[in-house]
Amino acid sequence: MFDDVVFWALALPAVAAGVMVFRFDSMARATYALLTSLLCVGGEVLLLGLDYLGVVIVLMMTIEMAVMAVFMVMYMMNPAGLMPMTMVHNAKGAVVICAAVLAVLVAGILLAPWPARRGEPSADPTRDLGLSLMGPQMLTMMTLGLALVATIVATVVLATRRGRYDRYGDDVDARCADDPVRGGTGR
Amino acid sequence: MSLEPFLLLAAALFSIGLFGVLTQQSVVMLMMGLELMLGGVIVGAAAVWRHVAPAVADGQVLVVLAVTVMAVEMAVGFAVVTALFRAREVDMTDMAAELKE
Amino acid sequence: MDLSRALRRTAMRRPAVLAVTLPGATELRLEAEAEVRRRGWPVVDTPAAADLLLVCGVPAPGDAQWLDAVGGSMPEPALRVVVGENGRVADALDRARAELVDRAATRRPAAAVADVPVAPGPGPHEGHGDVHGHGHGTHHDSPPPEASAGPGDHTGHDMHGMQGMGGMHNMHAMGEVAGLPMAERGDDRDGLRLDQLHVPLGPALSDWPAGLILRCTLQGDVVQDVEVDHLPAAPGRRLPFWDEPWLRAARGEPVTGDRAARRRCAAHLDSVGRLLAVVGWEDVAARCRRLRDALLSGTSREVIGGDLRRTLRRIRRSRTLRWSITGLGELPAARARAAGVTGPALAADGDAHDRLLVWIGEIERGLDGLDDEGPLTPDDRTGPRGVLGGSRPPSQALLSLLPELLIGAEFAGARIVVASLDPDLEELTSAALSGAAHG
Amino acid sequence: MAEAAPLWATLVLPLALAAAAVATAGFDAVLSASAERGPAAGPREAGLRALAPVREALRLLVQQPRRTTADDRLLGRLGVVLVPVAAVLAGAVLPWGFSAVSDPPVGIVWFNAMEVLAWAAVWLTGWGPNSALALIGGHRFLAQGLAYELPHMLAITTAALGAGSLRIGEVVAAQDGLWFVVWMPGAFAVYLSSALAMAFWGPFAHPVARDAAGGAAAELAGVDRLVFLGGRWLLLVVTAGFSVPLFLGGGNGPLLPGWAWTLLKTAAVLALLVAGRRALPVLRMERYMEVAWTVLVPVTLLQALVVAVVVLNG
Repeated sequence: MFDDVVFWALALPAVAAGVMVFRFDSMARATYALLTSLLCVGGEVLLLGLDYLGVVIVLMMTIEMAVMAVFMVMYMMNPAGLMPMTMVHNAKGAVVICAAVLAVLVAGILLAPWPARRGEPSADPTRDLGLSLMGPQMLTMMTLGLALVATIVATVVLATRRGRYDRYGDDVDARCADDPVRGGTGR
Repeated sequence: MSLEPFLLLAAALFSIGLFGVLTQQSVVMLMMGLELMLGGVIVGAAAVWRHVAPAVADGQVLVVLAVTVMAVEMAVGFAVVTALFRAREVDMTDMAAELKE
Repeated sequence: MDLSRALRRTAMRRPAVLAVTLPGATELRLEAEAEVRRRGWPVVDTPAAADLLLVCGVPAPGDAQWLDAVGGSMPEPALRVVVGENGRVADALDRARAELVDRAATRRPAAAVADVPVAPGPGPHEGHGDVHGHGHGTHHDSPPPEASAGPGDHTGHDMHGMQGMGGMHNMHAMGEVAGLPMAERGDDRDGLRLDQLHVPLGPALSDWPAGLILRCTLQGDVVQDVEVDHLPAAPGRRLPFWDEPWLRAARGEPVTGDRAARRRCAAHLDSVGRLLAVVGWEDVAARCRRLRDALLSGTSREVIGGDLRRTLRRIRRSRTLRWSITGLGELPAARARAAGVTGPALAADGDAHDRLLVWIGEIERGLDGLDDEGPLTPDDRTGPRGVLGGSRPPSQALLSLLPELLIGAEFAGARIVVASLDPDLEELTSAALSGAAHG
Repeated sequence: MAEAAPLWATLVLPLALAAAAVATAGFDAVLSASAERGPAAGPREAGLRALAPVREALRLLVQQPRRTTADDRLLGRLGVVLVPVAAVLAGAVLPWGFSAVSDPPVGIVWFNAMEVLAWAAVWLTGWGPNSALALIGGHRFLAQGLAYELPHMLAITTAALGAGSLRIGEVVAAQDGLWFVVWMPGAFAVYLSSALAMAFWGPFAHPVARDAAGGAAAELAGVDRLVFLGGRWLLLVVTAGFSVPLFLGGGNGPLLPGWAWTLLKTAAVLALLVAGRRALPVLRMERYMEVAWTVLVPVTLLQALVVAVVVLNG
């Protein structure tokens, strides 16, 4: 009973906030609507007994959306939504496609013969996850790690305009970097 | 709690996200749609773990994967937008398509 | 009901003060700062937090607009007090507190009583219990956008802040929203074409040279362009406070050496305190101000020397402070000389921290001169900010350097650069006067 | 081992945190006043000075809130309220002695997640009023967050690593003999600095600094201002208090009961921070960022490595 209440109390805001993401004119509001939706997702994961993952989702999504809001405001037109405008293309077709997808998914969910549960969740699923990632799923973990490193390098290369030749001169031999804003370690 | 409500929630989030991905002109808004879709995937994976195979941690690993993909997608997305913005001052998918020409 | 009234009265016993100084009112500002500190009233840095707007100096007709804007962005119960004469600050504060306590207790809206020197503001239409609590909201819409930005409403509540970091793409129609212009875009430092925001800084900013207005073009918080402006000066009968001993001596009046030394130390302590307040070292900044007032009130060297030297040593030895402000506002001596700078900024031959060290050195040397009973020679014209009586006052040279030092700096850095030069706009107003004294 | 606290603790928690916040603010006010006006003449005057935060709160309650033109009221209010809410939610896993309001198996991650809500809160507060200086303050906090968060996470992970558990009760239990601060001094120092940064207070007050007329708080008046700045003190108390179970042995100590030790240690940490704040100017993120990423991150990584080796061999 209690679980039911919690489920619906999280599910309805999750969906409502998800819809509002594309209805708000203000980019800041859209971002924080998305955050609301994803925090509810984190809550649902907690409800499913995955303490660690639920809290990590809350943690990561908060940071991610807080940073995202900056980019939204920086690049988007009309960040505060003071000028009502639409920026969609092909909305009708998309509605049809999405409704179809939803219908197929719902039918599948309701009609599929879901297998019965095998085994019981252990007392500490977090421990299971850790042992799994450091054991049988080690390859996944390593791939993720490498992907994250690659992302860091790639995003910096993509986003910055200045390379080491700009910072340290043509021979890369300047003692101090020539940056528009001086850093804290005196390099 | 049974499995179906969680999966319905997942399907709903996925569809809303898909709508965003299909309609939004702005790269940034498009990424928000992707995030929502991944949010649906997370709920689905966690629910299936719980109700189908709680003894093995594979469902949890899928959630970890989805969360990481969200972070990576966001970071790469913003880097690309920054690069596009610098090159042509555009942040729209339609206009990015024109860049090919 | 009675309890709530009593609480309201108690709350307003110590109203929060936002002090605004008009050019030419340095002496008043010092008096007001000392008086507010003596009473232990909280001093705030934004109209939103203030109960009492204390205007030091006599406003010119042109000042009414921005003073109204500042007053209008204060929450109820808001009161404006104008102090135009020395020695009246305590009286004015007493009356202001009585009015505020009364107003808070009865929840009575402000009445437009013109009373000199205490003139309660901000206006009769400041409706109480109004959700908006923003009586002057209308003035944003009426004048053209340029004018409505007005000199000095530093909190910029009529600003385009929301479009500030983002905004309209060029191909979309430009327009106004809620009476505010949308931001336009321009190339920024990092090669991105982002929105520009025009923000006037000053003159109601705290720890800011009185009367200075910088019309900045910001992208994010990076200063892209800056135009130096200042409030019109009150007709200058008075000598600039910080330069007074030297100008008097130049006129041939008898001035003792210790008076000049005292004034120089106090001027530099004022500048140091301001710089430290901007850097965010409030404790030491407060100490500097207390010592400055003690110096000006004639405390002897024996009493003040130890404390002062300890404080200065602490500032000079702070490695964090050096790490924090070094490299900001680099001003090589050659460049300074070319611009006509003569004072500490020339001697420093470097960044904000070097200028701070020069100030500290001059204060320490000045301390030794506190016992000098001999007269100040008329030829000694080196005031705290440079040589007086030349073709243009020292602060004019500092102001002319501001644009090149500020462009490309981030907001926090820009404020530190301004504070580390600390031009005194009083010098501009009586430039003619000092020239006359010279001739 | 931690035991569950009775239900009334849930109600007492916010009040206790508020009381601690007022006491801390009072101590800070006494020190500030002595810098401003010289040492207090006697205990009576010192007491009056210590009451300044209470008086300030009362004053803000009497002041009317105000709005700015074209503001985003919803988000701005949300940000203001989120600050104390985040502080109290993070405080829920704070053990008093050996019992906390809640001691979930992932308490450390929970604390971290709640404290990160402050990122959203401060930015929203700065965004709300449609004012350039407030927005600058909000953005400053995000930059600050990016600088402090990574070393901070590594520091608290080190404590969890030492105990082999994410449950705070077990972290405390693991310090029965030796406090973690003894063999994790690097992590402890980094944690203290990030505790200040989280509460955007003291040397890390740049988001609400004076040079931007109060930064994110520039346009807040009346109750809004009270909730935001009061919430900041709550955050400071909670983040400083959390260093006790993580590094200072929690309620462990001779003679006195657990709760008394917690109280004493928390008070000591807060006193250290309040007094130590006076030695430093505000650190600007343009400078601190590089230090955080090139010095503090390697330091905490090394610290974690040392702890991991000790744990594996122990």
